[in-house]
Amino acid sequence: MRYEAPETLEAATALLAAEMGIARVLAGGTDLLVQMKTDMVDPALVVDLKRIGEMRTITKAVDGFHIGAAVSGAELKEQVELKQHWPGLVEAANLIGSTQIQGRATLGGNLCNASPAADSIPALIAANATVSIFGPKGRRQLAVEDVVLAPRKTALDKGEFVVSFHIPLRAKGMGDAYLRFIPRTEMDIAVVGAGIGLKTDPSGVITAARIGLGAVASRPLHVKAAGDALVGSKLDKAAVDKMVDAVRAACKPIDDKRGTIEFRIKVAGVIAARAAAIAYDRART
Amino acid sequence: MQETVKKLTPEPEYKIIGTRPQRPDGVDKVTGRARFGADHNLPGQLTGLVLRSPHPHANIRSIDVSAAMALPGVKAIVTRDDFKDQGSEFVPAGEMLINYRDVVRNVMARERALYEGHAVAAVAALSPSIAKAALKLIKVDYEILPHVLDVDEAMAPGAPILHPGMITAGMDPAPKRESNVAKRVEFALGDVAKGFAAADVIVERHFETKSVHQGYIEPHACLATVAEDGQADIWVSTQGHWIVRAHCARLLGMDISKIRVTATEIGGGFGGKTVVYLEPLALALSRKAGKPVKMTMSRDEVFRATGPTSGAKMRIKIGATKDGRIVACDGELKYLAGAFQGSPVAPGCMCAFAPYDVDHVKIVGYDVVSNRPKVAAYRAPGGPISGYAVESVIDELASKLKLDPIAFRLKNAARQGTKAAYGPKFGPVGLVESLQAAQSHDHWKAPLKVNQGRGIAAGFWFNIGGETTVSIALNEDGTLVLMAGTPDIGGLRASLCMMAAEELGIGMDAIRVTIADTQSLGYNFLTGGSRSTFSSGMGVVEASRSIVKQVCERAAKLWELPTDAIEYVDGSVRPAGANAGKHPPMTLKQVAAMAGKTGGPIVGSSSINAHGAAPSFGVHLCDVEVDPETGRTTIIRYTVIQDAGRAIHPAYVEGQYQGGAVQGIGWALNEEYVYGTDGKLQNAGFLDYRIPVASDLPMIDTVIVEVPNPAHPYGVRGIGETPIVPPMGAIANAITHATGLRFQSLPMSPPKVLAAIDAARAVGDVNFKLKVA
Amino acid sequence: MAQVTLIGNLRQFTGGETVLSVDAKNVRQLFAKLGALHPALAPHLEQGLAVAIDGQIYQDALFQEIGPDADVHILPQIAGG
Amino acid sequence: MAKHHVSFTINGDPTEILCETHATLLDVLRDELELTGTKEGCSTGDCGACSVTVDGRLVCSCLMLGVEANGKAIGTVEGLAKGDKLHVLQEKFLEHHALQCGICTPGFLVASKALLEKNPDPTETEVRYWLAGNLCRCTGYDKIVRAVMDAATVMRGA
Repeated sequence: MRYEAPETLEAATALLAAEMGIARVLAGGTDLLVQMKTDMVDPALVVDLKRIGEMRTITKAVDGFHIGAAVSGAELKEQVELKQHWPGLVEAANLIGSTQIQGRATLGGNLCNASPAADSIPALIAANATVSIFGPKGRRQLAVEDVVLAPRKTALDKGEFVVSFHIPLRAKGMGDAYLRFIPRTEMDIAVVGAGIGLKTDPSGVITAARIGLGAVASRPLHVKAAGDALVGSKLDKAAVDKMVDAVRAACKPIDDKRGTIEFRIKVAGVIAARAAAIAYDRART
Repeated sequence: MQETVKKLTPEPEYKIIGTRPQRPDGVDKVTGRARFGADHNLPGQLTGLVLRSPHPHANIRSIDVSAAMALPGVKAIVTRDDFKDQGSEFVPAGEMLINYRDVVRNVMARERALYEGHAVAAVAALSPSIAKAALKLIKVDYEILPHVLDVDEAMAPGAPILHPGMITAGMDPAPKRESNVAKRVEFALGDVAKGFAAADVIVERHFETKSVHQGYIEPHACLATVAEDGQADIWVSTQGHWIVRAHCARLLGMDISKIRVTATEIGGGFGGKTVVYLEPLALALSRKAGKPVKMTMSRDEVFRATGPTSGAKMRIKIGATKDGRIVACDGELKYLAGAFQGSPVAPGCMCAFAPYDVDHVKIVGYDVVSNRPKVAAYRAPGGPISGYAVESVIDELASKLKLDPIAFRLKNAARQGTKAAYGPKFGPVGLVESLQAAQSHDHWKAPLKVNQGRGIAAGFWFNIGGETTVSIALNEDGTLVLMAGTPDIGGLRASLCMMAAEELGIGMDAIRVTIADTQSLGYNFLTGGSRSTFSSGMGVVEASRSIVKQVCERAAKLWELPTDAIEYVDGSVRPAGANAGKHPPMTLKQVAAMAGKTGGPIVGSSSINAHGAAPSFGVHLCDVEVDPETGRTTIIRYTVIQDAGRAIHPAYVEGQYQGGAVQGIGWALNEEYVYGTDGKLQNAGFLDYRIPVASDLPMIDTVIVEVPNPAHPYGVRGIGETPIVPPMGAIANAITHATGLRFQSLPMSPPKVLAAIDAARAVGDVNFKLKVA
Repeated sequence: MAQVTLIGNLRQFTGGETVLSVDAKNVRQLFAKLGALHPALAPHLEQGLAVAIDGQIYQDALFQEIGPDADVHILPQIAGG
Repeated sequence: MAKHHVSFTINGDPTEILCETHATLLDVLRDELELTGTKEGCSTGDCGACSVTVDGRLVCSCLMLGVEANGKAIGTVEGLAKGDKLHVLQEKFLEHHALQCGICTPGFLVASKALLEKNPDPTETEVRYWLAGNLCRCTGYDKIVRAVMDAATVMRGA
């Protein structure tokens, strides 16, 4: 196994594109090293992206936040402004693993590990995030919900990697939240996760809503119908019930060691409703 | 909430017993200096790794190691061919009786691989990466056989048979057909039919529990070196190094004197480190390679190949009269033993009804093999499983009888003179006192909120003594060296040091405690069965008293007085009685300085088979809150009340209570071995084998009840096992009182609880009482 | 004579008999006499048993004294975790 | 197999090693530097026994390659005590008897130190959540949480 730590995007792409064997990018490493340890992957090349400046910084511009894909969860949490704008997203990122994992784990890694249960993805979907991808053909943008295609499979081509996330600024009347269900209070992979982003008008009527779900299908979902169900309401019971029905209808989960199909479908609705209440509160304050 | 100690008998005037000094090994353990199993290294050591069966059940047609052996850097490979077969013979070594025919097959598969993870070969190589590469080059020709995991499947007619020719023992007449049932046991008292005839209320329920792992944080590890002349050394994380020595000598055909075993610091065991896995392999590899071999298990290997405890299916039936007298108990327990016989079903049967004074009892147990790792002891082996079932039924009976659950238990509680459900009469025991302490505890009276419930359960463990050697040497400056042979797994050095200091009337600082290797001390049975403070403590007292006697004799000689004219008080000797004041007192230090001239070194030792272990009863109170929409249970409050006999070091007694309770909380709520239909374990890691984490829990309050054990010089009972017996019952009962529903299957994980909630809602169950906010 | 109760599976080696009166001064004598009385039982007395004498459980204690009217139970040996 | 020349500081001391690519920081600490105070409980980031700090951040050393440590400041349990003086956390763990077997203790101490440096006055809940990635199977966490809270009080006063 070779280890490289390039300092530019171009150099990183060149290394990844040229490798004939298995190449892996290393950001926080909290998934990659486990996969290597358990013999799930035996890469010929590991490219450490943490020396590339753009990947390690968070900037606030007029069009929103640009979050480097290799910024750790612990660093994200310390960004007061980002937390004020998108508390749900930061909370989601901070649910990934323990304090120790937070010291290393990144948004880029959580996305590109391509687990249906990744905590940050539903929250990123809710926040209407896009990703900036760099590769042999240069840069391209993709909506966050279009990156993961299936478990362990992304839309990235050979030589490509995610550089940063773009998240719009929070306008007045917007709020987000992410909740997940796990059997313990910490250290588990989400059995179900739900991220909600809402926009309300001054009277409190929801004018737009985005709902992302995790661990209920082969990839994280953007459930448009669920968001639409809330639009025009003040999060009254009828609208929430409609949203919950849409959430449950979108779930195509599996039975596994973490939960049953019935449980996941049921609890997806419960968690989405609870997250919606938090997001609505945040939108109104 | 501060911990309390309830003194129920007049307290002798102790200076040190009952205080909370720092442990002698404490600084080493907070600085990283303490060396655990994997922290020992030797120059030139090789890395040993194990090839494990990917199949739950397969004939091993052949093993070809030639390609692996040819890999540069590979120094030795061992397979079944390197271990002589052992005949079927039950030997009391380690936990319960073991059969070396099975032990040799468990450490290295012979005819068959009997579970996924079963060792098939082991490699020693220059580096971990070479060893890993070598494992991939070993060709094993498996003939895959159908597997069986569940107790009912394993007992069903026509089930795949793990051990051809195995006939169930304990049946009269013996069955003609082979089966997966290794043994049937039965314990009976009185006439249950007659008992049930007198009952006004009878509750009979079926229960299921899953296999759970001890979950010690330190994986198994050892370092072995065998010299060309056959003299061997092994450093190993174990609960019993003399047991390791015995097993290794037997499996490797070596003389016991050739093997020196040093118990490293041990990172948790809970029963799981009372047997051998890596040790014989490491010795065999080292013998073959002529170099030291270090072996450590990965966490994955720990889960797949080392002892969980049994999963079980049970039927429990208890009858009581209107006024709350239990008149009959009947039960049937089927425990999974894993690939080889030896589940703790017998103690499970004996413990089940032990807290209660009942005239008519019958309980039958089955020891059932299946294609899972062989179970190892786990804290009060067998007791928590049957205890959960019995305490659930007791709670339901109390509800049916409209009796307070503590009052109901008090009315039937075992006490001194009660004929235990397993036969003999109890001496002084503290169940009544513990129940009374629960009744008067503010926890019992605290108000509950919506969706919360409170549960209570009692629990019991026998405790044991056993073979023990202790030696105390008086150094020339008056300090002492104390050697014990039971590994210190949770503060033993502290309690032994305290007992010695109390006896000798000196400060603990003057005594250094060492856990001696097998070459430096006589035989010791292992740390387990809650015996180490009891047994090694007895040894310490005897050895200390021998020192006192010798010191008095030396002073008597010096003063030319009869020995009985000397008294030893607070670390000094002085003339007593008529001779009082004739000579100034001599300190231990002064006597020590003269030892060489007055007869030689002063050493006190004790070699005993410690008898007189006394049972410990505990009572747990637990409050839970159940989320009506997700089925998630949160432990809101928890109190452990238990009879310690006497707490030598109360902080470590509390620690045992708290730790046992939390292991039980894990068992009750989330822990389980999850298998796929392919017979492979799906959650062999701490990510999905969910032991409790800090944020899952409240503080665990404790009450130490002290009903001294008259057979121990300080009244000690064992206390480590009992705390894991009541939690599952207490939590199940609490969830019942929160939800109005009964749960008869562990773990009470969210999907299971939510399914029950939904079912209750669907049928409009009148008992159901959770409310959505 | 001590009253001896056999607990658990031992009854299958005594033809179902579970309570016996035996005159024995210690555990070794007790085992010898029981073995002589019920030869099928003898091999099972060699390993893996505990003896409770007036409630106190002894394991591997051949010379433990048994009082003239002692209440004796023979049961499986106990270990632990 | 090519080895990488890696230099970093451990508990303030400059250190240089040759490190295989696949070796984790934990492997480097335990096997190369013989700093065995940092423990291996799972190698998958689930138990926290291998907790160390890297440039002040708490991480699992099993989830970081040794080569990644180049230029970093590593803190381990061996660096807690200064000379013959134990760290307040070490003293409090002893005083509260916050360990039984002790295998998880180094990880808890390193994690607790990182907590108190960031949050000198944590609530019980904050302590419990911060330490959720450190597994202890012996104590039920009660005495550990008490020790950390008490250490925080003392350190605030100091």
